[in-house]
Amino acid sequence: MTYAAPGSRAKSAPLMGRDTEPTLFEMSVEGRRAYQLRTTDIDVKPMGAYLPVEHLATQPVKLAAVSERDLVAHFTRLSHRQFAVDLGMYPLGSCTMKYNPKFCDTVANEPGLAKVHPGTPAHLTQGWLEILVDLEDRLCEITGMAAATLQPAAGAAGELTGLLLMRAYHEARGDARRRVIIPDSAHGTNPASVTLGGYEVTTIPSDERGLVDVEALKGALGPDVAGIMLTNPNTVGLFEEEIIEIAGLVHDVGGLLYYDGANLNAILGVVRPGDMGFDIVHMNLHKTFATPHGGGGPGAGPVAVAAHLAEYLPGPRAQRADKGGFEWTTPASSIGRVHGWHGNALVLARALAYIEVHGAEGLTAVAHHAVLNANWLKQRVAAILPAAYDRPCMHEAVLTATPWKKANDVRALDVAKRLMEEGFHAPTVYFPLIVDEALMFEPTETESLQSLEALALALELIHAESLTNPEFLHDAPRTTPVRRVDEARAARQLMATEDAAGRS
Amino acid sequence: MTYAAPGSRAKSAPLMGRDTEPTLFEMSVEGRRAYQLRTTDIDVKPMGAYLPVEHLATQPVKLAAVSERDLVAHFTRLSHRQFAVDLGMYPLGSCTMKYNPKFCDTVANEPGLAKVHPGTPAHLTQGWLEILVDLEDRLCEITGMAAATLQPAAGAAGELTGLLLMRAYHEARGDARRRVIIPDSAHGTNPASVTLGGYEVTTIPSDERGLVDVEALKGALGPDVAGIMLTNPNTVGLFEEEIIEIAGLVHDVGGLLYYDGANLNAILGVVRPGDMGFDIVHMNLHKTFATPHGGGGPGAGPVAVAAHLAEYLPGPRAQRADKGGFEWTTPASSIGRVHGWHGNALVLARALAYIEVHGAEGLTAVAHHAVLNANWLKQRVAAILPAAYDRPCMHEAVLTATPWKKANDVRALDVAKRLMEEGFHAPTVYFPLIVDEALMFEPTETESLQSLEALALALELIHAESLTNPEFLHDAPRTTPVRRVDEARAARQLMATEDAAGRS
Amino acid sequence: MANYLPHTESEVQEMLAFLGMNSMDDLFAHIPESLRIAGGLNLAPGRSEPDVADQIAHYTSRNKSTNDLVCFAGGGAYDHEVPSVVRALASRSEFVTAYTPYQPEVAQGVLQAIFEYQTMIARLSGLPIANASLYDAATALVEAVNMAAGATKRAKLVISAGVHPHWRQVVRTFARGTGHELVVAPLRDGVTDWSAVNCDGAAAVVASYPNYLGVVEDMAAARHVATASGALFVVGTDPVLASILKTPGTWGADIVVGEGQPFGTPLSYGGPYLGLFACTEEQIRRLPGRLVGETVDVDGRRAFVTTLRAREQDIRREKATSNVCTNQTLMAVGAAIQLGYLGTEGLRDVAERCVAGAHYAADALTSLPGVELAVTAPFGREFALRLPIDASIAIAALADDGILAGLSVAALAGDEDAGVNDPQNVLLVSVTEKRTRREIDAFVVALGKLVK
Amino acid sequence: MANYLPHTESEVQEMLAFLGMNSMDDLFAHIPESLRIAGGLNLAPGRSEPDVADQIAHYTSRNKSTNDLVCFAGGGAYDHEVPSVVRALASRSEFVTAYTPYQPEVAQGVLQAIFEYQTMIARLSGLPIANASLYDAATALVEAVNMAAGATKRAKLVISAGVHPHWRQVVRTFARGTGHELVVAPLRDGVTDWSAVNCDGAAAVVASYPNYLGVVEDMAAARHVATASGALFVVGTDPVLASILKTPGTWGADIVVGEGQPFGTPLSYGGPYLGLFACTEEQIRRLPGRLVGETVDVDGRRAFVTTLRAREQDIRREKATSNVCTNQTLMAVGAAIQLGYLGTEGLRDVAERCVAGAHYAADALTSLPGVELAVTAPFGREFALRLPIDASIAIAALADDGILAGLSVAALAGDEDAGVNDPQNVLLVSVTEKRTRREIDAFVVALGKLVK
Ligand SMILES: Cc1ncc(COP(=O)(O)O)c(C=O)c1O
Ligand SMILES: Cc1ncc(COP(=O)(O)O)c(C=O)c1O
Repeated sequence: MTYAAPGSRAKSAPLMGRDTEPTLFEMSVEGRRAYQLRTTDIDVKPMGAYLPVEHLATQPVKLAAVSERDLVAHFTRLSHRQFAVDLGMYPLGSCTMKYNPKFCDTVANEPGLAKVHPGTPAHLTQGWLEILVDLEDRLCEITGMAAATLQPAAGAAGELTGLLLMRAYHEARGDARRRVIIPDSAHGTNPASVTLGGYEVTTIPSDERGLVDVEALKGALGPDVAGIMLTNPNTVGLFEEEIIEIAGLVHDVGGLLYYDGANLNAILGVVRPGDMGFDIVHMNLHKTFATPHGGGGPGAGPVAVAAHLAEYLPGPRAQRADKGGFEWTTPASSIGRVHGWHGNALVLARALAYIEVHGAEGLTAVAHHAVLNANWLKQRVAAILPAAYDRPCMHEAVLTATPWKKANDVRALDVAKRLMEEGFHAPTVYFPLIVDEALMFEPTETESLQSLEALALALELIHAESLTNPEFLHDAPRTTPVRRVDEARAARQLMATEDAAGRS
Repeated sequence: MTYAAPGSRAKSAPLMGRDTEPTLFEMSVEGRRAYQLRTTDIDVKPMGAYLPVEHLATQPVKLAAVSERDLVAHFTRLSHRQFAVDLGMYPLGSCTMKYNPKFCDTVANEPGLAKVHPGTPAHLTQGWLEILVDLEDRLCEITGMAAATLQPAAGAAGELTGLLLMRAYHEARGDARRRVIIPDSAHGTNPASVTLGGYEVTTIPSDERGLVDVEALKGALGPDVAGIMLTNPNTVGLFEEEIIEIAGLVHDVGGLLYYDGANLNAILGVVRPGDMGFDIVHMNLHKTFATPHGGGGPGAGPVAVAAHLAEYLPGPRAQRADKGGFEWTTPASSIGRVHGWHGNALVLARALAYIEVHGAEGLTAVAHHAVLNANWLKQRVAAILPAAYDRPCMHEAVLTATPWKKANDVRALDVAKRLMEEGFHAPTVYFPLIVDEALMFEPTETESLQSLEALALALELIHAESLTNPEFLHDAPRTTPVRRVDEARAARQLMATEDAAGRS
Repeated sequence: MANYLPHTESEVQEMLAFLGMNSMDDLFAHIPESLRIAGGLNLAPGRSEPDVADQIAHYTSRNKSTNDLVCFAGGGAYDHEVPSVVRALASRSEFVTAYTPYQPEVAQGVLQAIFEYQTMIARLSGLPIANASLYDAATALVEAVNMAAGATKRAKLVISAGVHPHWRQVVRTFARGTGHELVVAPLRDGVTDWSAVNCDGAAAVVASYPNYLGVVEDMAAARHVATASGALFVVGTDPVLASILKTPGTWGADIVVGEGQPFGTPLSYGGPYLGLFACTEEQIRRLPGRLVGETVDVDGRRAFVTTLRAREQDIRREKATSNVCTNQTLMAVGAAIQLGYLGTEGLRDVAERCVAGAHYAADALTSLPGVELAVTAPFGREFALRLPIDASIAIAALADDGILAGLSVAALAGDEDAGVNDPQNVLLVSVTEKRTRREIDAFVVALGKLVK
Repeated sequence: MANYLPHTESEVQEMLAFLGMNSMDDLFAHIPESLRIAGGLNLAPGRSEPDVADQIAHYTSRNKSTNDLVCFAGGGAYDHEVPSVVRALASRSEFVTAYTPYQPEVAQGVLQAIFEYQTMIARLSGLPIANASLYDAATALVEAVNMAAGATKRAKLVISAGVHPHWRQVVRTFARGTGHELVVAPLRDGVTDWSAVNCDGAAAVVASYPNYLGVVEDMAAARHVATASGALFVVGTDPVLASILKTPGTWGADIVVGEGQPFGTPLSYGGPYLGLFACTEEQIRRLPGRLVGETVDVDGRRAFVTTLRAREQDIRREKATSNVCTNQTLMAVGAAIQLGYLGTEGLRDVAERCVAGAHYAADALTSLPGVELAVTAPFGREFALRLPIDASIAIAALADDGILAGLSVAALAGDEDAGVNDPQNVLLVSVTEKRTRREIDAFVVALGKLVK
């Protein structure tokens, strides 16, 4: 019998068992096929009739050969091996894993949006241009800025775009600047973007409150500082209360303020980056505006700017035309394109739908509830898991397992792994780097009080176990499809393809 | 804190754990809400303004009150607690659990089909009428009959419809008949339908070959016999080779032959009920034509008849109009409607799409492969699980665990339960009733050789276990969300609602 | 040709060889040669999915859907909102591609969803037991009268002419087998006149609440007739209005049936729909269809399972009270999701909007010359409108204005007693929560052009 | 207002009380008063989903989709078939609503799908390593040149004018930060003239195979230039044609980038798309984005995990070679599914139909008066057509006939070197496996009316 893994055995579906799911290649049998194509009535000659033979492959690239039935079984089982917001709480700090309304899926599936070629002329895509203009309007209002580009495909792309805007601004003034200041709590994309933006990173420490150390900032500032990148609330979930002073200090040396909008969910309708003094703001629509994360993307990272930076924005931009309707324009001193087409358009349409459903009050309620949930949880578990900083938090709470480590050698990772067995996705651990044994919980506004209480009870249970049976925690999880994996081996004996794994 | 089950705890998702999933009512919190409605600009006055107050409820009917997020989590987790064809092999005999092409889902979701009101006049629904006519044509060709009704919503509804056609036929001849003959292997719906059709059941035994005992049939026949109901292949998966003789015998006494089409998958393009001598045929579109079973429906059970029965068919029927186009007509002596509207229309559209994709050759290949798979499996495991009848089978194989029971007190049920742990849905057990310790495997044509081999290996493993450790089998399954359930208690202490369970 | 078959040619050969065969035909060698189709089926060759999609597009291009026509048609099939979230959940493939939950260990998903469905339908009915679904309302009514006949050992069915004509037709059809005798109680100005018929010896008295013309009838009178004659009281209900009206159980119904389509099922040209069925505890041994009950597994964990199976055809065979096997589970799961979405408050909100919209429309439409209510009794979400012209002509004409004006009562009733005079001029108009004031106003304008 | 928030008013009060607060505002009391928005945001009030659906319908009614126009536009975005099965699987909510697989114990689904994706992209590239996706082809090319610059410690990029103009524009934009110098090698009759530029000291030599005008260029020449100058050889590839052409790896590419949209992603008005990225083992420490590797868990069970994390920004911070974090995983999962569906044979079949269709179309279109190929070099699935009129005018005119005739090369190129003379008269026409002979013939007729 032809060797191949059985495509229809469901032992890897957690419903049934805990076996390994074969790869598509292991299930492959030469000659089997799933695909069907339209009848076109066009003759297909041997490729040599169209193309010089020296270009033609002598061997076909081997993919897999499975039946449609096995394809479905395979990916359905894989989906059962995957946690997701739709299954339960995902309190992954900094990621805003809130519920993603299904309505927005419907919007993204509209043929009148999803089946439009990006090169279709503007007069045939007025609906799309209006969507882009409407979203830009809303995002500017929410952030307190003057104009925005919707091209960046994710937060990091937005950061780099923002830094290039900063650079364009300074260069237009003949003002060559060298450095960008970043707090030590910053997300890794911030320093990486600074480098790619052609600047040097100057890291400043956070103070014992978890906030920007204003004195250190003053020390770092100088005429060669192009700007500062901040999140506010910052990555430890705290609001930078001295933001007005900070903005003043940076502006005084001619620098610009960049707002990393990853945490915008906390302040919707409450405060605006523009009002705080920021010049450039990126947003993670996949966080704040609930476009789903897709297992790691797609997202969208629009960048909004104050009026003095609008002329540098990437182009083309959809704009209202003087004669009515909408048109593409490119700003006078545009830095150029940052995306192959118009950005992650369907993600943008989802975000607009989300904003429209919520409206002004709804968005404010989002922030209120997100912050309420985080504070409630923080306080609820304070006795066992102290907050890294003893201040009111915003939409997320950074707790620390340092006492657990000291007492029983139980680490943040152990808590995270054990939580899965209790039916919760792990919080973010070991981020931000400045907090020892950090556990960063972001419940988001879509989790109920009952769920938060259940999480707290699970943490209390785990705490009790840490006292009596720390090994039980080191050993977790046991109920998941796989248990702790050998990460070192993955890196040492790299097998990033079926071929590398020796199964080609 | 308000008592309610936490909606976002995923411990019941088999991915995470094995807890019980709370009911929607347990998750309910008064005042919570998911629903949103369109703005209509119509004033809604207190209902007393429209309706006499004595009709108005004094208390609202209590449903549940959950957030959209919790609704999604609840039903997504429930879906993870459910086996399905899309997860793996479902060799449930008599049910034809083949792969259901996703393309047919797309068809059923077309707004031009799914969003049509059934009372829309014929001139505005010509597309729908043509679908019905086209499907009727195809089904008649496949079964070798003259005309068909598409109204019956499932196989059993088709049976009863067919019996009423039989009755109408005899009555039109002033020929009051009393009895309908059924083999002892028949599916339970057959005798139940006979009773509802106003006939008495005469059961005839199967012979030691598993086929109709022709002598017994002769003994049962008489002038008061309205007809006979047969499946062919029959419910033990064998072809009734004497069908021509049988048909002659029944017709000779003035009876009609009813074909239970549940097993039609085995003979597509190979033989036709009409050619065998059947007068009335129902089909289970949810079996043969792969419209999904939906956890127990919807199906569709069209009934095709020979020309002499066409005038009795239910109406209205979609027909080609003389003046072109399509129209509704009701046959002269119609028995009347058997469905509130036109039948399970979207199921019918799915089946038509399936037939069109396959075409003549494709449907024949379906039967070939289905029969090949069943025979291969039967032979492959013959050494451990003997076939109930030592003959070539058709699309399903009825095996018997009698030797296992005798040797080690391991029963068909134990095999079924243990198979789940090995990643396969159980076969049908204890059906048909005439086979002791029956295990009825219907692999269907969409399962691969590799999957069949894996099933065989699992059966060999279980057989080995039965010899050394029968308790292990009695104890199965252990890896599923729940284990064997107390069925007696369910019936004794009936709790068929949340209220009955005392949790209202 | 289709590509859903996995076997390669060489696998087929290998498998045949294992069976000692040479060709596929050998598999069928035991079938009499004379029966085997020689040239194959006379069907068109198979085509690829994209090709068939073109064929489907040909069909759909000649249907008018609610994307084309603003829908005021009802009559048991209503144009309610089906939110994205409900569609997404109900179409999860685990629900769609499962069989009847015979193996509870791996079917808790469907079982629990049905348990929740049963709970909600029982509550809306005001009765303690609801089954796991039947085909549709019409066939559910057949099961109901069969149950009543079984319970009373009687054969006479007294049915109000307010019961949907199609449901009556279906009861009539199946009565050919059971031998039940149908007596239709006529309507007077939209309300059943029970005194016009002899109910003695009835197995069932069947009323509709509201009736098919939208009228909210006096259920006390119907209950009284049933009690007086020793019949079971069967009520056909609109489950949406059940959230604002007194439940049929409150009115003393023994059996409640209804059409569950409004709960998450699209109009679907009439099917698959969802037959609702609820009854008292006394009738449980005669309950048709599947029933899910709660129990525990061997570890004491809560579990759900189909129960009281001994009622069903597979065990009871010719003595079963019903032959139903495959039912409409997926629609029931969808209904549970939709009702979970709406909740107590939402369902009532929907019902109230339907009623308010219907009255707004009735007021506006009857302001047109020659247009009046065909019956003056109080109505809920739909109403019978007498036009100065044939209702079918009005429907056809308004379709050109993008409006599906309603249903022709004459067409709906067919051979059944329509319950109104000159039914060909009566239009049955229904308003759901989706209909806006602008749409209704446009309807009035369009009809106005026609009747002027 | 939206209804995605669970808390009831009383729960909010209870939670505030637990925090010793009286109102939501107290939560924000530590934020300087002066910053807090007084009157709330100046946005419209929230509306229900059905209301917003109307707004969306307003937008979509003014877009022409492939439902309205038969699509001959390509240029990196192709109208391929996305079968129902691929859409159904890729839209499973476990894939859609997961985050980056940080916790492998409960993320094997996404991890394994990505592993399979990486395998397929590596094979199509002819290189051993492919990452887990980047934003799109243009930004993938930016990562590629950054990788080359890092590897060579050089700053000069030599890019063929055959590379898609948008990709070149994006490279140019990001070069503002990295300081890379761009040198564009011109085309002569559609083929890159590497000799026209000085490649000395180049970090990367970037070619496109085929190039943006559809031409299948000589990769040996490009590889030679790269080798001679010590640059890395970067190839932009059309992954569909990669199934019939020699892989870029065979031609000696060090880095391969491409647009993965043809693999299961709808046209989507340009995004989200899928940036393909593959490279040699030597470059692995500079690989941008995520990489999934195989390993085992503590029980020895096979498991997948993101690996070589030390390259990434969250660990390496300002020393990271790339800042990418969120990428396009869902599209990569969709591509794995689509490629699983097509398989070896299917992808080749698609590619061959594209090529055959393009040549059929080119032959037919050039039979029109004044219409000719703008370049004569051999092409694959698209071609540049010189018209006697402005291509934009032709596109606008043919849209009235239900045809999206292609892309205007002048519009596409913008400020970049278009690689052809008089680009405003050049139409870039693309043919996918979906295009039928009838559609192409209709295109010819429609264009014929215009140029005659
Ligand atoms: C604080 C912060 N900044 C920036 C980013 C980068 O955003 P993206 O992943 O969309 O590139 C993230 C995302 O994880 C973040 O949490
Ligand atoms: C042999 C046979 N007959 C009849 C039926 C009844 O069909 P349905 O379930 O569609 O009513 C079945 C279904 O299980 C069956 O297997």
